Amino acid sequence: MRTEARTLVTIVTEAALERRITDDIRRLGAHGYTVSDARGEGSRGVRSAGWDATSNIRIEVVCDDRTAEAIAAHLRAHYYDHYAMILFMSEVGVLRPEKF
Amino acid sequence: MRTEARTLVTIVTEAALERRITDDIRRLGAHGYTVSDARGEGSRGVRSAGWDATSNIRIEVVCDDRTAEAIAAHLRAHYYDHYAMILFMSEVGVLRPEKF
Amino acid sequence: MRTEARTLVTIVTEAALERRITDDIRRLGAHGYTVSDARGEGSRGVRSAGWDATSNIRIEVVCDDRTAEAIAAHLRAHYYDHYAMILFMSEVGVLRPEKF
Amino acid sequence: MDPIVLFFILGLAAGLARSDLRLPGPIYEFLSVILLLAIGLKGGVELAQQSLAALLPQMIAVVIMGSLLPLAAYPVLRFAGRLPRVDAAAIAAHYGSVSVGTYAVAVAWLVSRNIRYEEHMPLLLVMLEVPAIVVGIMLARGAAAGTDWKRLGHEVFLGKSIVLLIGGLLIGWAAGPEALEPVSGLFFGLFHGVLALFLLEMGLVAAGQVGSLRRHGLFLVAFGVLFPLFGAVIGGALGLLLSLSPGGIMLLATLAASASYIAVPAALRLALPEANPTLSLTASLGVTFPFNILVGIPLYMRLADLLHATGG
Amino acid sequence: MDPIVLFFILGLAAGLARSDLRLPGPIYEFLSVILLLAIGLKGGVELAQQSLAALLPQMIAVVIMGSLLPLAAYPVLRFAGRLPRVDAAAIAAHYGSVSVGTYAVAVAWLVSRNIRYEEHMPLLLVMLEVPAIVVGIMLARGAAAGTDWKRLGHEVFLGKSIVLLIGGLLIGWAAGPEALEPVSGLFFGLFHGVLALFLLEMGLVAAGQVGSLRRHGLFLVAFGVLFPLFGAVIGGALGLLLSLSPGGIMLLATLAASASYIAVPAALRLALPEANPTLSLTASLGVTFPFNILVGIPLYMRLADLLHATGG
Amino acid sequence: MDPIVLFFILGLAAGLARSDLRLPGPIYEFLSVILLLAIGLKGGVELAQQSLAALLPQMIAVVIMGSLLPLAAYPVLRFAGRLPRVDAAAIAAHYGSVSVGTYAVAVAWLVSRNIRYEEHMPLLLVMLEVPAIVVGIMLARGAAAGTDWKRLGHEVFLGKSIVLLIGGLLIGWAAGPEALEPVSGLFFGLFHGVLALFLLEMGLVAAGQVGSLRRHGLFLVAFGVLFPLFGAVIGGALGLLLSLSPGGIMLLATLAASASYIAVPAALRLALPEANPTLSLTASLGVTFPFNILVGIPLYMRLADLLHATGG
Ligand SMILES: Nc1ncnc2c1ncn2[C@@H]1O[C@H](COP(=O)(O)O)[C@@H](O)[C@H]1O
Ligand SMILES: Nc1ncnc2c1ncn2[C@@H]1O[C@H](COP(=O)(O)O)[C@@H](O)[C@H]1O
Ligand SMILES: Nc1ncnc2c1ncn2[C@@H]1O[C@H](COP(=O)(O)O)[C@@H](O)[C@H]1O
Ligand code: NA
Ligand code: NA
Ligand code: NA
Repeated sequence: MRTEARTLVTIVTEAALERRITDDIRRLGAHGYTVSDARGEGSRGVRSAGWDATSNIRIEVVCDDRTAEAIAAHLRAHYYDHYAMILFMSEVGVLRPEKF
Repeated sequence: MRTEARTLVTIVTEAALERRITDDIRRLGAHGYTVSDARGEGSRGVRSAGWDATSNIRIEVVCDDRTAEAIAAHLRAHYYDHYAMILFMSEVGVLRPEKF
Repeated sequence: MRTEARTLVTIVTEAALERRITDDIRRLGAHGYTVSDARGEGSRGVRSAGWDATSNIRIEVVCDDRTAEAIAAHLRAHYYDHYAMILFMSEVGVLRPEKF
Repeated sequence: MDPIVLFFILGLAAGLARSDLRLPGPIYEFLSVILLLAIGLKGGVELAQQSLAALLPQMIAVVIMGSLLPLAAYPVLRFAGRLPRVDAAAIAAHYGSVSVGTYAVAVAWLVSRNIRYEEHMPLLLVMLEVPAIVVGIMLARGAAAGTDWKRLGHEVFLGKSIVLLIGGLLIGWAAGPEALEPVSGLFFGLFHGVLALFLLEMGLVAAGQVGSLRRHGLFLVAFGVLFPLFGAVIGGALGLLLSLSPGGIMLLATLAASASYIAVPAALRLALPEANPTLSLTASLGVTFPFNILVGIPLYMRLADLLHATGG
Repeated sequence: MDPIVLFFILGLAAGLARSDLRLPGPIYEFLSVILLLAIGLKGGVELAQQSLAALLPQMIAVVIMGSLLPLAAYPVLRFAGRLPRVDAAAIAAHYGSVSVGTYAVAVAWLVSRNIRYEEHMPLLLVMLEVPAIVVGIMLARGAAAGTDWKRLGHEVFLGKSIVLLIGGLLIGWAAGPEALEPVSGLFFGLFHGVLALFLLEMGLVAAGQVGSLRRHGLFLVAFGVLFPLFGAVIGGALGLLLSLSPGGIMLLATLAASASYIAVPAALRLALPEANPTLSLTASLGVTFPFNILVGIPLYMRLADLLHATGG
Repeated sequence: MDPIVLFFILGLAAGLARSDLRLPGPIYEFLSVILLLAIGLKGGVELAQQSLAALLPQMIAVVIMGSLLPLAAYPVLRFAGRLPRVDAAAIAAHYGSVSVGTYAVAVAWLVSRNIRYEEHMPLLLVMLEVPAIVVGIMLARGAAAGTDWKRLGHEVFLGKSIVLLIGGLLIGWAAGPEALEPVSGLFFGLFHGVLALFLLEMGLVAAGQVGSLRRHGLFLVAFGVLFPLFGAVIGGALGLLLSLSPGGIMLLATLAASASYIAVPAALRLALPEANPTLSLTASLGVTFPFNILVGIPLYMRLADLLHATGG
């Protein structure tokens, strides 16, 4: 089976940003995204998901390289300084490259 | 530490398919799988997980190359056309290759 | 955009271990971790998350190579034999290498 | 208007205004488990006091109605609506089956007005859930074609909603009213409150259908309003034929007018994957459900009174 | 001490002892939805029996109070506390607004002692939620600067807690007391029990603030105890001015003394991202909330009695 | 048969038939939090009216019983069952401890038959939770070996179920019956309904044990039925010795007959990781729990009546 390479962008951040960031992601050209609930710890302390203010979400976007860069640049510019957030990227193989 | 390469298959699809697909995955030779709840958006619209009909699941399978191909081929043949579904693969390292 | 390589360690294991393992992870030098709830199946049978005893968690740690090895070695030594657990690693790119 | 309906409107308004209000999935499940069990229990308690044989004619009659309604809906959808065969069949199945949420609102409406009705109604509700699914699949596939009926039967009859309804019926029937007293606090005392929260969530969900409503156009709206009216007349007439009380006639009219959005979508998603689920959910949840609880129910009561007056 | 407060202490103790007890997120949401709707409904029912015009002076008065309180808090935080401008402004906004949980405990306290209060209080509570947010943002940014007020307005007014409070008010107002009877089992009958579980969770959450309390030092503790006392005097005096009953005076004092930990943090997280949310939550949830429910409420009742005696 | 037991059977049947019915994890947590608190509160209220000193002998007696029961179970498991040492010890710990769910069903059974019992029973229940865990670990490891008792103590006593039970006891004791009145709607009014849903879920979970039951064979089934009968006799005799009422004797017999499936598995998972948790859960949840609630409870009542008649 031939798979083609795409980029998987994974973002972990504050649940309060869900709507803003998914809006951003779509606007920046991604064709979709997947969100799940999470908790965790990082430089901004423990976020234990007991209630709204300490809940995290985990967002995944499969997209082409350019879109991935655009998303990363946008988030870095607008959110890194003030929000609990990490972002990492990896290469994945997909069967329907036209879909992503 | 020596890790050996295996393939991680990630599937995001409709929650209604959970039993069918996990049955398929086992039948196709994978030794395990992990499922978590998700929501998202894609070509079939927003799936916001407010209730049964719009909930997604995220399935991960660590397996050898051949099994990964079999899973991908099976899902493409049976589900791609009619269900909200994405699938992507990546290479991961494991410590106990005999386990996967 | 320049990203730098780090290691993503993903662990799926019994929910009862959450506090122990996240304590271990921090002690071994990781700067953070992300946890989400999961269910699944593996060599220790179906873990369907209906209640405490059969719930899984999925832990992700982005860290440098050395820390990843330390985590993997530690978990193998202390948990592999007696707990439902898998661990796999992959390479990811991050924008702020100093953060991980 | 009943206050529980106001909760639906609140949810709808919040959803349309893109509020970040939402009930988590597990809470939705919790509420629907309580509602389904409560409806089943209530019907079961009544069954304990009746002979099942006496109810058999009613049960057979509603099964026939549930099988015929999709046959009436299908040509309209296929030819007036120009929908692909499989979509027409799928929507027809939704409208031949019933909506438990609509039923619950109708019962609350009757109760708050002290209108009596046949308490074994949940039994008829259960009987109406399934036949339309079978008919819908046959409309889509032809009787001959290769549906795996055994697997489908398993998935339908062991689907959450049917298990809880039938389970509630059996428990209520086996236990009887007095033995259920201790659990009545949860299942009966909170029924209306739980229904109110459920409707709040349904309002939020229905608001999410508006986009596809716009895309799929006027036909679905027209069908989603007119077919229930037709169904109500059929259901009401059958109620009269079965000599039900006005309250009972109204409930049977409501059941016929209602369109499933839980059991049928779940079953068809697996049995008719090529049907577009957005179309049927838009019609049943985005149009018919709001129509029935906002406008339909009082109308069906008038219809029932009229029929009863004529028939009596 | 009221038993519901004991649930808070249980949560606090379990959290401090690092017990693995925790309520899942969806349950927290469920409990808070019920509390917010219940408080709204209760106020709405009362509104149905009053003319809104008669309440207008009270509404305007509390809006003014809610706008002025942050102006009083800000200089203290900025100059005595040496906090950065944006943090001082953010904390000021929290203390100008109100805590629904504290309000609920205060009402429970009054009810269990059969002390009468003005039942339209939830209306004033709603009026107090928002003005402080606006003032806080202007304190941080200056009136001129580029806040996207439209977007902000959307996010604040369509935030979960305001939608549920206002929705409850409207439903209660439209339905009236009798029509709400059927849903009273959930919203009123379980109110105290739901509040008890909510406080258990809040205790667990508050325990998590202790670490940052230690880090951010004595000033926050002092502010979190003293500013509420000042607020209570202001609120109590306003209550007297508005000729409220002693119970009403106490509630207005409690509202003024309380600090938001739901609506304001959510709004400011988006509107003032550079403010450190740990600071404000540590103060409002880690200090002021426990202080108010453990010590403040009985104190504010004494204050109210005193004021009423003086004023009457 | 009590209707709440029918909910267990519904869950069991649905699970065995591989229905897709399931209660989400957060709902399971919610239900168990309410049950544990309610049981604790009920016992605590009673304690407020007794002197703890008078209860001390009973408390000591049950602690001794809880320590001896595993010693009786261990050799059977080790030699008749040929289980590895650590597994025998782990299962023994489960059977020396108690099942809160079973206790709740037994109380419901008594209440629905108007049979009086000592209301401070929850205190004895709490005392029975822990000793067997300690004994089980010593059986597995030898008294000398390197268990980190401090860490273990933390994990056991701060485990969810013990914190809620003891917390409930303390709150009930501190508040007394009247002050608890406002929260009784949730904790007492809904108790049976919540228990019914909990049993539904437990039925689903128990159904999942059937596979491993088949694998681990007849011995576990025999042990899971016979040891409870032995335990019931011991517990019943102790109840007689302590001059309990017939209802109290029955409850103590039930406690002794029951096997933990919440606190003990959680503690041993961390303290005895090499024990196979499937074995103990299969026995306690797949065999003993259903046996006790379906067959055991009425039997233990007869036993209690017999003992009481003999002893009195
Ligand atoms: N090294 C890491 N590995 C995995 N997840 C992390 C890591 N650091 C932070 N996170 C997650 O990202 C969230 C925000 O991180 P931070 O901005 O560092 O507080 C945390 O709450 C964690 O869920
Ligand atoms: N590009 C994407 N990146 C991440 N997740 C996606 C993407 N596209 C779709 N998804 C997820 O897969 C589900 C089904 O996708 P679709 O079949 O495109 O509707 C969506 O609901 C999303 O959760
Ligand atoms: N091959 C696999 N791929 C993905 N997840 C797995 C796999 N094997 C096991 N798991 C997950 O890891 C948990 C523990 O695995 P095990 O120790 O094999 O029982 C399971 O419950 C699954 O959630
Ligand atoms: Na219908
Ligand atoms: Na205030
Ligand atoms: Na026992």
